[in-house]
This record gives sequence, C-alpha cells and structure tokens, in this order.
Amino acid sequence: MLERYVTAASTYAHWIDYQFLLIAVLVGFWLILAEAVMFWLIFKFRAKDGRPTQYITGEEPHQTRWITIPHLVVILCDIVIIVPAILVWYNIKQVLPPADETVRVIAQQWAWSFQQAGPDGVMDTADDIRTVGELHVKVNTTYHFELMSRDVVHSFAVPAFRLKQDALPGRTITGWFRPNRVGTYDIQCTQMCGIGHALMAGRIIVETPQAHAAWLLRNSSPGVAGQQTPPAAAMDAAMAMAEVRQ
Amino acid sequence: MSATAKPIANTRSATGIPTARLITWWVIASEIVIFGGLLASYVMHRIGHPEWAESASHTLTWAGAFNTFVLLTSSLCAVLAHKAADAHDGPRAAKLLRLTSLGGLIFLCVKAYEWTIDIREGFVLSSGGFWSFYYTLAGLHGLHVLAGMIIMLIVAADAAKNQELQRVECIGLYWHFVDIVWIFLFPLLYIAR
Amino acid sequence: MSTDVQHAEPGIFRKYFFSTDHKMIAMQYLFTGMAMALIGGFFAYVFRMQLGFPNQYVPGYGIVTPGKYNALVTMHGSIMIFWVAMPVLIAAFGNFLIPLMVGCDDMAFPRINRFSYQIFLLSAVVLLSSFLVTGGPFGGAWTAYPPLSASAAFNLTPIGATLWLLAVVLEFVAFLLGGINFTVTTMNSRAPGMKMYDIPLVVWMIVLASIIFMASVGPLVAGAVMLLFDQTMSTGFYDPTRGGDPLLWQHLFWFFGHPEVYVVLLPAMGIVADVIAVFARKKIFGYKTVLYTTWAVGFLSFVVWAHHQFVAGIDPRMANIFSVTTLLISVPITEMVFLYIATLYGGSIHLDTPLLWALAFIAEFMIGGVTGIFLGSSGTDIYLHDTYFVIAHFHYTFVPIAIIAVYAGLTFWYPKMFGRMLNETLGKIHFWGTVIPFNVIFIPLFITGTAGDQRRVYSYAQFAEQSRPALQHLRTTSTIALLVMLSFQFVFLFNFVWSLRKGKSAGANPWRSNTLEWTVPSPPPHGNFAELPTVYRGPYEYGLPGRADDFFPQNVPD
Amino acid sequence: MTTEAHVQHPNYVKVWAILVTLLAVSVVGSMSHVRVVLLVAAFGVAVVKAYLVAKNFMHVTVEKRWVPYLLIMCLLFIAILFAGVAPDVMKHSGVNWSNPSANRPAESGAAVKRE
Repeated sequence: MLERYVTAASTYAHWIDYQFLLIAVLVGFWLILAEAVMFWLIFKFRAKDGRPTQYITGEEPHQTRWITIPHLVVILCDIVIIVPAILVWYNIKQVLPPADETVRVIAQQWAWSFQQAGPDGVMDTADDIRTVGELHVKVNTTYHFELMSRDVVHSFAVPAFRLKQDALPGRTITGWFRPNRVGTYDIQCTQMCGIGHALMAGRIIVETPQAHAAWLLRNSSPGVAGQQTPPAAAMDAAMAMAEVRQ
Repeated sequence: MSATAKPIANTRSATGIPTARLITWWVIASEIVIFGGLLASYVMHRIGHPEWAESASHTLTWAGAFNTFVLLTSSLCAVLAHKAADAHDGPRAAKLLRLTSLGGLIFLCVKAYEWTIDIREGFVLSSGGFWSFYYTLAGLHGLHVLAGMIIMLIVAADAAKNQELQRVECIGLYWHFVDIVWIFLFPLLYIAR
Repeated sequence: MSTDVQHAEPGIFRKYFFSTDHKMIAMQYLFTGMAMALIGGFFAYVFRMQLGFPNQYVPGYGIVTPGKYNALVTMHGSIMIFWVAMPVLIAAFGNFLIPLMVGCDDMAFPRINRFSYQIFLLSAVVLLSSFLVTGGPFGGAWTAYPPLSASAAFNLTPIGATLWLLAVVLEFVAFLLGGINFTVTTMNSRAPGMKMYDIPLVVWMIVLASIIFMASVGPLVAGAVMLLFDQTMSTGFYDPTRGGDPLLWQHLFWFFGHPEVYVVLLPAMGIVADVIAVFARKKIFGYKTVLYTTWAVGFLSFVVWAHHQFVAGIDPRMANIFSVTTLLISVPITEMVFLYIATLYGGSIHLDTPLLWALAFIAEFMIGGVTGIFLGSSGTDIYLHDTYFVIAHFHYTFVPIAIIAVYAGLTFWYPKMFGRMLNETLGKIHFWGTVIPFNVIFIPLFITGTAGDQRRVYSYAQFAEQSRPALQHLRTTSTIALLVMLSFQFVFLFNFVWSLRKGKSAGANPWRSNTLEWTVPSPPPHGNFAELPTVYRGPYEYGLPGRADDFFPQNVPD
Repeated sequence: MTTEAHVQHPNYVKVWAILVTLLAVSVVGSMSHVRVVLLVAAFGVAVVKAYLVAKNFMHVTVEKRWVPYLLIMCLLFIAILFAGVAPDVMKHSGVNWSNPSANRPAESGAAVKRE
C-alpha cells in the first residue's frame, strides 16, 4: 500500500508496508462500521412529532451487551495488530543480522557525513572513504550503520528504506539496512535541528557491486572526498549569521 | 479576605474535609510530583555517575545535619501551633507560628553561609553535574521555605486576632511537607557516597 | 455569614479587570483564548502559504525565511495547545460551568482563581514579547529538544528560547492553581443532595483533566527549571559533553506531553456528552461506564509517553512495552465513543447547531483515533514518525477537541453566557464551512505523510522524492482548504458579536435542559442563585416515562 | 469558621525527641565506610523519619482514607517515571546503543561554555 507513494528499496520495507496494510484494513473496517452506525442512528431517530424518547439507562446487561461484544472484538483486533507490530520492530531495531559492511553516519548542523572502509575493508585506516551528503552502498549487502551527532539531535531517515533513527549527541546508535534495489534515494533529517533543517538533505546511492568497486577505487586515495567543508553546511551557516544580524 | 466576604462555596464541605485543608492536600500532591521529578532525575544521574561521590564529599555534612535539626524543631512548633488553634487559643498559635518561621530564617541563614563556603571553594552552579543538582534541589527547597515563612507570618497575624484559625493547621501541613522533602534531601545530597 | 457584602455589584474597573466573579474570569479566559487562537491561526495561514506556494510573498506577512518558518510552526504549536485549547476548554468552560453546575455561588477560592488568570495573561504577554527581541521567537519546535533549545549557539534565538520557556512555566503555574481550585470546588462545594454520580459529565471531565494535568506536569516543571539553567547559567543538565543527557528532557517532556492530550480531550468529551444528551433528549448510555472508562484513560495516559520517542534513541526493548500500553489505551477510549454513539439510540434528535458540532466531534475524532493505531504500533511508527501523517493524525484529534467541541460548547452555552440566542442560519453556514474544509486540509496531508513528507521543513526543494509535482498539488490543495476554513471563522465572529445585541433573548432555559445552570436567569446574576438549589436526581433524566414534559431538572422535587 | 478538632493530639515533644535521635543515628552512620551501613543509616532512617512526621505531625493516618491514597498515587507516578527513564538515562549502554560521553567523567569546574 505504501509502495504506491514511495518506492521500497530495502529488505524490511515490505515488512513495514504489510504491517501498515494490516492496520489499515482492520481499523478501516471498524471506522466505516462505527461511522455508518452513527449516521444511521442520527437518521433513524431524528426528531418526529408524537414519537417519545425511549428511557434507556444503559446499565442493564441486555443493554451493555451491545457495547461489550463489539468492544471485545476491538480488543481482539488490538492483539492482532500489536503482535506483528512488535515482531517488525524486533527484527528491525532490536536484532541486527550479521553485517557485510559497516558505515559510520555523522550528523551535524546541517549536513550528513559518512565514513566507510576503503578497499582494505577495515574501518579507521588511512584509506577510509569520507563523504559528505552522499553515501554509496552496494546492493544486496547488509550494512550496519553507527549513527552519531556532533551537535544537536538529528534524525537519519531514508523513506525508500523505511529507515528512521534519531542521532543523539554523545550516543552511538547502531542499526542496519539491506538495500535491494539499485538507484538514488533521499536522506532526510526528520528532527528539528535549527534553521538549516530543511537543507539537511543527503543522497544514498545504491550501486551494483561492479559500480561500487569502481567508485571505491576512484576515492580510496586518502583524503580525496569530503575533506573540504560541505557546501550545504557552509551556505546554511552563512544564512544563519545573516538571520542573526537582521 | 475577611471572613464575611467568603463565598458560600468556600464554607461548604461535601467531602467532610474543610475546604482550606482540602486545597492544602492538593497543593502538597502537586508539589510531590515537582520535587519527585527533580529527585528522580538526580537519583538516576547519581547512580549512573559514581564519580559524583567525589564532589558530594565536599558538602558540609554537619551544616546539613544542623539544618535538619532546625527544620524538625520548627515542625514541632508548627504542630504545637495547630494544637493551640484547636484549643481556640489564637495568640499562642500566632506565637508558635512566628517561632516556626524563625526556624525557617535560621535554616536559610545556615544555607547562605554554607553556599558561601562552597562558592569560595570554587563550586558553583555550573561546576559539573552534581553541583548543578545540588544547587537546584536545595534552591527549589529553599524557595519553598521562604514562601512558607511569609505565608506563615500572614496567618499568624490573623491568628493573633483569633481569625482564620483553620489556616494554622494548613500552613503547618505545608511546613511539614517541606520538612519531609528536606529529610530526603539531606541524605541524598550530603551523606550518600 | 452574610453574602451581600460579596455580591454587591462592583465598579466597572473592578468588575472587568479585577473581578473575582467566576463568570467574569471565565469570559477573560475565553476572550484571551480566542485572541490567541486568531494569532495561532494567522501563523498557520502564513506557513501553509509557504508550503502551498513555496517562496512566494505571503500577503500580510512577507517572505518566509527558514528561521521565521521554524519560529512560526513552533509558536503555532505552543499557542494552540497551551494558550488556546487549555484556557478555553478547561479554564473558560470550567470557570463558567463548575460553580453553576454544582449549584454554588462562586469558586471555593475566588482570589486564587483571579490570580491564576493574571498569571496566565502574563504568560501570554511574555510569549508574544519574544517576537520583539533580537534573534526573534524560539524556533526549536514546541517539544524544545535540547541541546538545540539549550544553547543559543545552536538555535540562534538567545532570548526567544528563554522567553518561551518562562512563558510555558508561568502557564503551568496558572493552570495548577486553576485546576486545584476546580477540583476543590467540585469536591466540597456541591449543592446539598448532589451525590458523586449526580455531577454532570462535563464537570467530571474538567476536574479529572485538571487532576491529570496536576499529576503529570510536575516533572516537566522541574525539567524546565533545569533547561532554564542550561540556557542562562551554563549548567550541563542536558549537555552530553558534561555528563548530562538530552534524552532526559524528552522523557520529562512527554511524561507530561502525553497526558496533556487527555487533559484537553476530556473536557471536550464532557461538553459533547452534555450537548448530545440535551439535543437527543436522551439519558447518557451508561453514565457510570463513561466515568469508569475516563478513569482508566486517566491512569493509562501516564504509562504510554515513550511512544513519542520510539525512534528517538531510547532502548528498543522499552519500545515494546510502551507499544503495548499504547494500544491498551485505545480500549477505554473506544468504549467511551461507543457509549456516546449508543446514546443516540432511541432518542429524538434535534439537529440544532450545537448538536451538529457535537456529532461532528465524534465523527472526526474517530478518524483521529484510528490513525493513532498506525503510530502507536512501533513497527509502522519507524516509517511514519515525524512525517505529515503524524501531523494529520493529531490535527484530527486536536481540531475536533479545540475547535469543534469548543464551538459545540459555545453555541450551547452562549444563551446562558450572554442571555441571547445565536443566529441558527449563520451557525449552520459556519458549521459546514468549517467541517468540510477541515477534512480537505488534512486528508491530503495523510497522503503526503505516507509519501514521506517530513515535518517542520519550510521547503522540499532539497529532497527529490518529496518535490514531485503530485505531492506539491496535495500541499497546495490543503493550503487552499485552510484559507476557506479560516475565512468561514469570520462568519462565527460576526454571529457572535451581532447576536450579543440583536439575537433574540434566550430566557432561563432555552434548550429545556436539566442541569442547574439553566435554572438561573441568563446571564446569571452576581452570586448566581437567588436561593441556593437542592439536588434530587442525576443530570440526564430525559424522556422519563410518565412525565408531561420530556425533561426533569435536577433541582425539582419529585 | 474554625476547625473542630478532628484529631486528639499525641505528645509531640516525644515524637520530636525520637526524630532528633534518628537524625543523630543517620549522622553517626554516615561516618561508617561500610556501604550497606551507610545507605541504611541514610535512607532507611530517612524513610522512618518521613513516616513519623507524616503520621504524627500531618495526621495523614486519621485523615480521610483517600488522602494518603492520593499522595501515594503521586509517588507511584514518579516511580513509573523513574522506571521508564532509568533504562536510558541511568544506564550508559543498551541494545544497539552506547553512551560513551556519559561514561567519560564529566569535566567539572571550567566547563566548556559555548558562545
């Protein structure tokens, strides 16, 4: 259902979509039913001359039955919803499948910077690749991300992956994703992080293994990409100062 | 508000608790969650940061202990004032209330002296987590003591004329509550290591 | 004791500015709230224009820069919740109705009551004054997450942030005093014979709301003090580099923030209950059950708060617990709504304006309720958190609460407040002109939300997926609908003012209603009751068999 | 309007004497270096003192039943708050997250002040 509005490019996107569909069906049914009953009652019992009001306390069992029975069904629906909901959560947030690759995601006002292992496949070595605003990943590869923030609370969100996790200064939060469709997707910051919030955009580029390898080689020589200050951030900072002055 | 100007609403008592005492209980209830929230925040930080014990060892335990004693004694005066009010002895109640707020005054003076020493040693509000909580907690409590003293003197003025004697008990209740808060602040801020 | 001293008509100044009369204070709260609503509505107009027609000149405002946009959404949120919903729903209706409905002459503590309004007014002034300071008003969202809100280096509003915080704390103090006063008055000052279950639901709900507020706001008051020190005295309560923890504020805020939802919901529910009973000429279906569900909601509302923080970096295991409690709370709320619908059965329903509003409340609130399930179940919240889906969801709860239910209450009690009837035709025009555009505003936002539009963003230019034309059309649609809805509010304002003079006079009990406030002349005189009433029965005895007329006022002996 | 005495007053001086003795106990206990003794002397005694004040000075026990329940309810809410917050704030690591900056002793005194 969600896929009509936003592409699904990671393995767990569909889990969330199905959960969404399940809830939509169940609560949709109840919503329509309840609204229908309500409007029918409004029509059926509209004021008519010579039809007196019935005196109903709603406390005798044969009356409360009309509430309790549908109500028990609602509770049943709640259970039907909550169990898969927790399963989805458990598999996305609580347990991490073994990682093929790891990437470090650092949020700051107002840019995303990424650090991943170079050709040697080891983090924190000379040939690490640091990029700003652009994350290159291999398709069908399980990535762990280590999320941290330099200043305020940000939120690392990739709608196409159905991925969202706040980045808290001081904390390191680990999560995972496994892209399964080649393409370029948006990275959003979904937590108010100051006046540059709307410009804190990034791209995540899912590539075929070959393309990814080529990209690695192009950037592996130490300190090519991303050492220069991120253009977006610089622009925002300038704008911020302008705002303060005015 | 002189007794004649009271609305009838104020004089009714459907619960069997006089209106004045009822509102006092609600005020105390709302104070419990204010102090409770701050104390809970402090406790979870304190447990999470064993290194704070070092800072805590700089607090003047004897001053805290003396203040506890002062507050306990003033609480005694407050409750004796309540007893006097029950016996419709307004002037005596007023005397005891003034004694109680004198206790509050001593408490605040000791606190001031204590804080002067702390600050001289270079421990100010922004000197790290423990000191921030130390000044915030004690400061919030001190404000309650101050407010209590002022209200108490007003109540005493009425009580001396045998008016509004029911308020003597209420301000007493509030004072005991402030006392209880300190009973917990003392070990939390001074003793725990 | 003689009460005539108290109830002599005071001079103009004392009457309108320093009155201790609960009705006058209710009016002060009502009109302050309506004024703030106009301001908040204007902000909504400005930033919706920016979203509907990006970077265009907004008539009456100008160009919306990112900083201004943040300030506008922050102030819109804060104002609509703290300076509109609470003063109107709880303070205005509470002050006006409680003494009248429980049958006494005033609040138990009139001067505390007046004091609470004065603090509230001060808080409003402090908030608005932040528009005049350098750096402008606070723009860190109404949730004010530190470190953004804690440090001027991050939020660039050195003074605005502090003023916002002060205003909020003052507002809390005002409502603590007011709420305690409501509670004590209802508990102690009831008319002789009025037992616990003879109290009208609206009074019950306002009092329970006040109690929930009182019990939940404490930790946030403490948290606000800490944040204030972080801002002004360079402490480190929420500063991770100095042993603090930003998450602490989020927890303290939402521990209050979620109960707050029910604090404003319950009075609305109460108003709707009374209106339905009167215009369906019907006893509330299961009065006591409604109360039991209310208590259940009140308690549960304290154990669900972290569902606002599922992806905020809390421990994932906690999310499971809070997800369960969140779906649990849907149980009593559903029951309450079912009971209201069941009340319609067997009534004779007069579709006057107040009832239209009340029914619209239920119809729309149900949509708001069910969309909450998507967010409460942790799995889907991963995707929907902080999208426009959330915005649409809580506007489908808050607009029915703070706009629709308030109109239900105003149109219902207007005759009692001002002694004249509102114009019915204008009322119906205003009703349809409000409710239809309301849905046209927010249904598109559900769709943009599911399409991934994130909140609090002044422009989607940077985001390829969000700047698709299809989504922009939806945003524009909702903006235009907002313009329509706002313009129809002037119909109400005109009706309100016009009826004050020209409306046909109401008489004591125009709706043939049972509760005590209708037994006194409209508007009620100073001191309310000529002689204080005695209560003989519950508030909803409509259509009692074997009586000539279909209602049975509470104060009429058998 | 005056209060009709709703309590018979116990011997307050005796209660006060007990309280002061307990205070002395907690101070002496605080000298101890055995952690358990220290904590009991500090908090166990505090609880007892609070109970004595509430019972004898505030007369909670002879007040209408719901009053103590109300106060306990407020304490319960605080307990709920603590239980919900502690896993994140008191602990410095958990499932898929860690809080290194909190483990590092907070630099006190000349704290970094942002301008």
